Amino acid sequence: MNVPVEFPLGLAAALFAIGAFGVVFRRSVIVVLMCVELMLNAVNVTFVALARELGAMAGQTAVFFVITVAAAEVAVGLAILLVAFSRRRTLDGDQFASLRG
Amino acid sequence: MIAFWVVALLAIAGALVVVLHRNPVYSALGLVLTLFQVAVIFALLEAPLLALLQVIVYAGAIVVLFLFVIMLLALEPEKRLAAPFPVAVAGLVLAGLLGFALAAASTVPLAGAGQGALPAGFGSPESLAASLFGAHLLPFELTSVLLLVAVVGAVVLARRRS
Amino acid sequence: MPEIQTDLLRWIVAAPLLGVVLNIAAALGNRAKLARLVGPASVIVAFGLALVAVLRLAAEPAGAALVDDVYGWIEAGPLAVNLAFRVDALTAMMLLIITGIGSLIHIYALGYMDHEPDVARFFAYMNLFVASMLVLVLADSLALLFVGWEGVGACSYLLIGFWYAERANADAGQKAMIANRVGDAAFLIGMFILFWGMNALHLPSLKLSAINAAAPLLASAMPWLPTLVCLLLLVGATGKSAQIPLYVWLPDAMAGPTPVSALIHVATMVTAGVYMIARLSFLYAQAPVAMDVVALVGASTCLFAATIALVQDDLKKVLAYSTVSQIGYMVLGVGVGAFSAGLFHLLTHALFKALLFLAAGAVMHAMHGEIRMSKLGGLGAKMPITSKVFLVGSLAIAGVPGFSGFFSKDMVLEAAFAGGHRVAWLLGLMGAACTAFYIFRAYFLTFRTEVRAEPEKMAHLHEMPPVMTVPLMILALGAVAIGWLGLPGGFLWGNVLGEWLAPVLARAPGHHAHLSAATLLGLMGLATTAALAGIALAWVFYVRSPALAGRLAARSGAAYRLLWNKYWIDEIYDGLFVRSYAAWSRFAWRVVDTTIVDGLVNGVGQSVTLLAGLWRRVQSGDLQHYALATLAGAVTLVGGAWALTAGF
Amino acid sequence: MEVFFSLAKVVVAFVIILQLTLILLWVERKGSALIQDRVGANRANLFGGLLPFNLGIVNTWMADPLKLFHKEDIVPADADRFLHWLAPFVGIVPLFLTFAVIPFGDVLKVGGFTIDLVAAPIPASVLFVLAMASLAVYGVVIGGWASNSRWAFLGGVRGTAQMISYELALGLAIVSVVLTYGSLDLQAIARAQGALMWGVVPAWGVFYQPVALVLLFIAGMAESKRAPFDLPEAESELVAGFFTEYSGSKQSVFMMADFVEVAIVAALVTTLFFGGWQVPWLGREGFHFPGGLDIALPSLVVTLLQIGSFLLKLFIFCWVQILVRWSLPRMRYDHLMAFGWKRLLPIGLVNLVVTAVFVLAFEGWTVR
Repeated sequence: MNVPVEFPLGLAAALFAIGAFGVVFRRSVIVVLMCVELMLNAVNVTFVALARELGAMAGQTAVFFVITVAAAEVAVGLAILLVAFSRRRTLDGDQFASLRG
Repeated sequence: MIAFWVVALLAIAGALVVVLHRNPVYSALGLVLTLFQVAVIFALLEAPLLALLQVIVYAGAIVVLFLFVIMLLALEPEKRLAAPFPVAVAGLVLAGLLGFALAAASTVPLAGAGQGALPAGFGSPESLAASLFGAHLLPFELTSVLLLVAVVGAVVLARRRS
Repeated sequence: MPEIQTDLLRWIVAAPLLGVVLNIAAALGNRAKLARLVGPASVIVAFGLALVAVLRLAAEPAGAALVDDVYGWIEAGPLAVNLAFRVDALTAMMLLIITGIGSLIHIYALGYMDHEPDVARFFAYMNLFVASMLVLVLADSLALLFVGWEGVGACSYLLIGFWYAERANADAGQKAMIANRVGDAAFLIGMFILFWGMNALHLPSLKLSAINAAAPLLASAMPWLPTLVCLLLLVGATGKSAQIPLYVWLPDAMAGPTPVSALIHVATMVTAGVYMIARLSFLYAQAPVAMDVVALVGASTCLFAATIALVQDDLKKVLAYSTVSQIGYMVLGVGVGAFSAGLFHLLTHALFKALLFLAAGAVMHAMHGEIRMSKLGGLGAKMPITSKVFLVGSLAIAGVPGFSGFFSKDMVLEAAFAGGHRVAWLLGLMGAACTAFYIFRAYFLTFRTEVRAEPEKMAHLHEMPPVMTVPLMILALGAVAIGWLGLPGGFLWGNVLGEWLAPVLARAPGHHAHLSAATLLGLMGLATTAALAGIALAWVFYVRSPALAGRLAARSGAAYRLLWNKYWIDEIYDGLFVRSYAAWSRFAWRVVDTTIVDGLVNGVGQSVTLLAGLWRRVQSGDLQHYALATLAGAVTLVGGAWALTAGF
Repeated sequence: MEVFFSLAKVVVAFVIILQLTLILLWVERKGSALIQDRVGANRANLFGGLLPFNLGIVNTWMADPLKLFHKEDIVPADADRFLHWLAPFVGIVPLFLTFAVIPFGDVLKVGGFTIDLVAAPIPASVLFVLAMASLAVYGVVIGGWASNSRWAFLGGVRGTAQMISYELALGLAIVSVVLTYGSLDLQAIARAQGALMWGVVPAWGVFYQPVALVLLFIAGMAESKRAPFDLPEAESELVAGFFTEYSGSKQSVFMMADFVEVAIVAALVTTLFFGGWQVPWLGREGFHFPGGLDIALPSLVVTLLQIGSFLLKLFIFCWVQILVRWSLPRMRYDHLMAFGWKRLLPIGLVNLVVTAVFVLAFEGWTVR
């Protein structure tokens, strides 16, 4: 079975758009973080699809790096969330506007 | 093709659950669903190793971490789900435009695409390893440093201040 | 020329560097005992290694060299400099001087610094100095030589101001630093021009051997270049080697501990200029004008400093000006093309002047810092060894036949005469007479004549411990014997040192004139007469009828004041450079900095504040707003890219 | 035909695991009784009491499952009904899937077909095992959270942290073996162990990686959440931990998952360290004893011997785990975490580095 490259790319576009919308739409910071993961995965799908299309392993290697970096990002991000929650007792993004100019 | 459509629709359904469900636990489970479908797509696209890695790291570690934090903080379903209405609408419009633009861009023909049969062993552990430890050795090593920094940073942040 | 690869040379430098590390550790841990062990030991080890290297070199045919290529150091465009060491005949001589005399002085310092609490810091500086000096002489490229050159300068600064709690000492250190900066700037510019010239000949190298080999080519391609470079390097040399016009720092440098003066400001560092000129002898040989300037500078410094030394009261000052004067002889020697004669004087001077300084240090140590000759006198009875070795040193520097100074000074003067530099020769001869006078004046006033010091000081007076006297005696032996390495042409075994050095030095034009035996003997006789006359005069003035000196001083008031105040050179420099520089600085501060620069800076700051006040409203602090903005940017980019590729 | 063989293999694997689960349940009951000097299960004897001794196997084999599946399924009032229903199945499916990649024999040659005796012959099956092991957490997390009960919730949190922590040591132990045999394929690893060291001793992983064996065994037991690592379901503290609020068939699924995990650990130990289906000196055509004695055997016999060997080893290591469970007391939770992170993980890392150095420095150190 051979899926034409446009289909995974279209799926990636959809996932990316949903994730991007979620980042803007949701208040809860932890869900925003999940939406970022969605967007990263959309990018990964693009990488893998194009890697197959171009016959280049570099695309899959890039996905490897993205997965690794995402793990690091989530670890640090959730640690920050824990600290933030212990300060404000909430994860509502509106409550973290103390850098307002 | 049928498999792809099933998987793709499940993935989008999962993503929508992430974005729209009030309960963060369901959001996380929706994320797992999507990630799992992405793993299947990887497998369909000649990347079996990445599919397994995706399950191990994303489903097995990252989302579990999300769930763990949600449970640790005992987060309730949110009463105020969304951002203010104008922001939400603007986000919807812009995200829709972006999705459309990306999808449209993917129809632009690629230079050097579809050069016939893939090389033997494409996507196998050996080929990924050759790429990782060959051309991308430096990024690989830097990633390990990044992980170390992340571990130290997470520990420092999460540690109780005595 | 055969070059023998060896890993030995790097260890010669490494030994004192290791000493530095251990001494710093000792200083941090307050372990004086460790420092007193490591300080001298590391230099002695270096001496042993240097001896091995020199013996290996001696086993090779004449003109051979040991080479140690450590690693590639600088690569910039066409320039590639290796960190590489090289030992040939010239370097071998310097190596033995530095590590040999250095060892003796380090041992002596054990006794001299016995009450010093900060001895670890002292030995750290001293070892660092030895390491830098070794780099200077071992360097196989001008760039590396410059590293050593600056290293010894820095150590000199640190050691002059070793007792920095006293203002005068710190000032003396700064004076040395600044005077050297002037010379080093010229040195650097000279090096740059030299490299530019080498590169123009497609020989992009700063290797000393390459420069020497390319010297004739340079001279034929760009006749002005060797002269310019040599003059600039000469300015560098006058700074480091305390020649006119940059000599002013050296007398003040005696503020440091006496072993420092003996090691740095007599035996090794101040001869770096002479060494550098000899090292580049082939280049200098292509620049006759520069050579004449060198000779002139040497000869005039020689007499000029000697006259100042005539009337000084401070024993160490006398020796300091004497050093300036003696280095003048060396510079004169290399300036008239008799490179080996200049180097020979460098060698003998290192021994006898180190001896004199250390003996003076012993006096100073015994008299609790008293060094004014008007407060000394008659110490010979209480300090017999010190007195005797000082006498040996005095005879050597005065040029009494049989002692080392006689042979080397005579060789320089003879070369000046033979080369046709009659004026320089005359200046040197007069300097020799003055030398004999002031050194014996110092000897008589310190060790003979009646006691002028306070009785309680005399009561505690005693001879120095063996740790100080033994090095003195070894140096005294050397001060006598070393001269016999360079006997005038054909006599007994002849000029051994000259033959040893000959393959690595240029034969300057004009040095070929052969003097007849009669002329030689006549010149020797003249020099000897001048020396003996000086000694006799000193004896008359200060031993037989002491009142005579005072009367003469009173009678020739103006001349005496001129000499006593060292020709007011310090004051002239102060007015000419320091004050005008201060005035310019004040202008730069008040006008340029406060008004213009500060105004600009503050203006920038204020305008940024103003703009930021407007822009800060954009920063809502709300995550969603930022995300929205990012999203809008992404849409613009992707949409734009798609539109472009789709061809709208 | 291919499809038929694949289905047959899946059925074989599934039957093995299901039957093993039930047998293990009985073995545990009787075994614990032996250890505690009791009689143990003694009702509903086979053949109606005709045998002189009472094995009591019927009630664990048939009566118990039947009873459990007919019990009322109670869902707490405030529970999340959907997730409460989902949790047991999310918990057990990955475990069943794991068994699909465990090889239970070499190749069977039947009428011109060559059948690889592993239910799902995928490359990188080692990673598949790790992936499934990491998915097994979800049953615990969801079950603990969906019940909306303090006990279940605490059990869920404990279980999550414990499983994530010990997964690292598990992975490191497995990776060491992977390095040793140079393959990510369990079947290839099992085949490699058929070689002989010095022509006599089978090249089993236990001889190359004794440290990894200990690590894997301990970490595997911790993954299966059984004593001494049964903190998530510690009866004396948390009632029944994450499945406190479960009853009837759903609870039986959780219990079954427990035994499947025991079987998986035993299967991994067998495959990675004890030659898997290998019978010493048995090749595809028969025995080749070191002395030079050869006995030719048909492929079917060889395969049966291999499957028998696999089952025997599997059973032995299950039994060892049951012994451990009933012998050791429960650990304290902070000790558990410290043990995982500060002992097993560093040991695993050192073992991995040493292995890597060996592999690099002594080529041909292992039989490949």
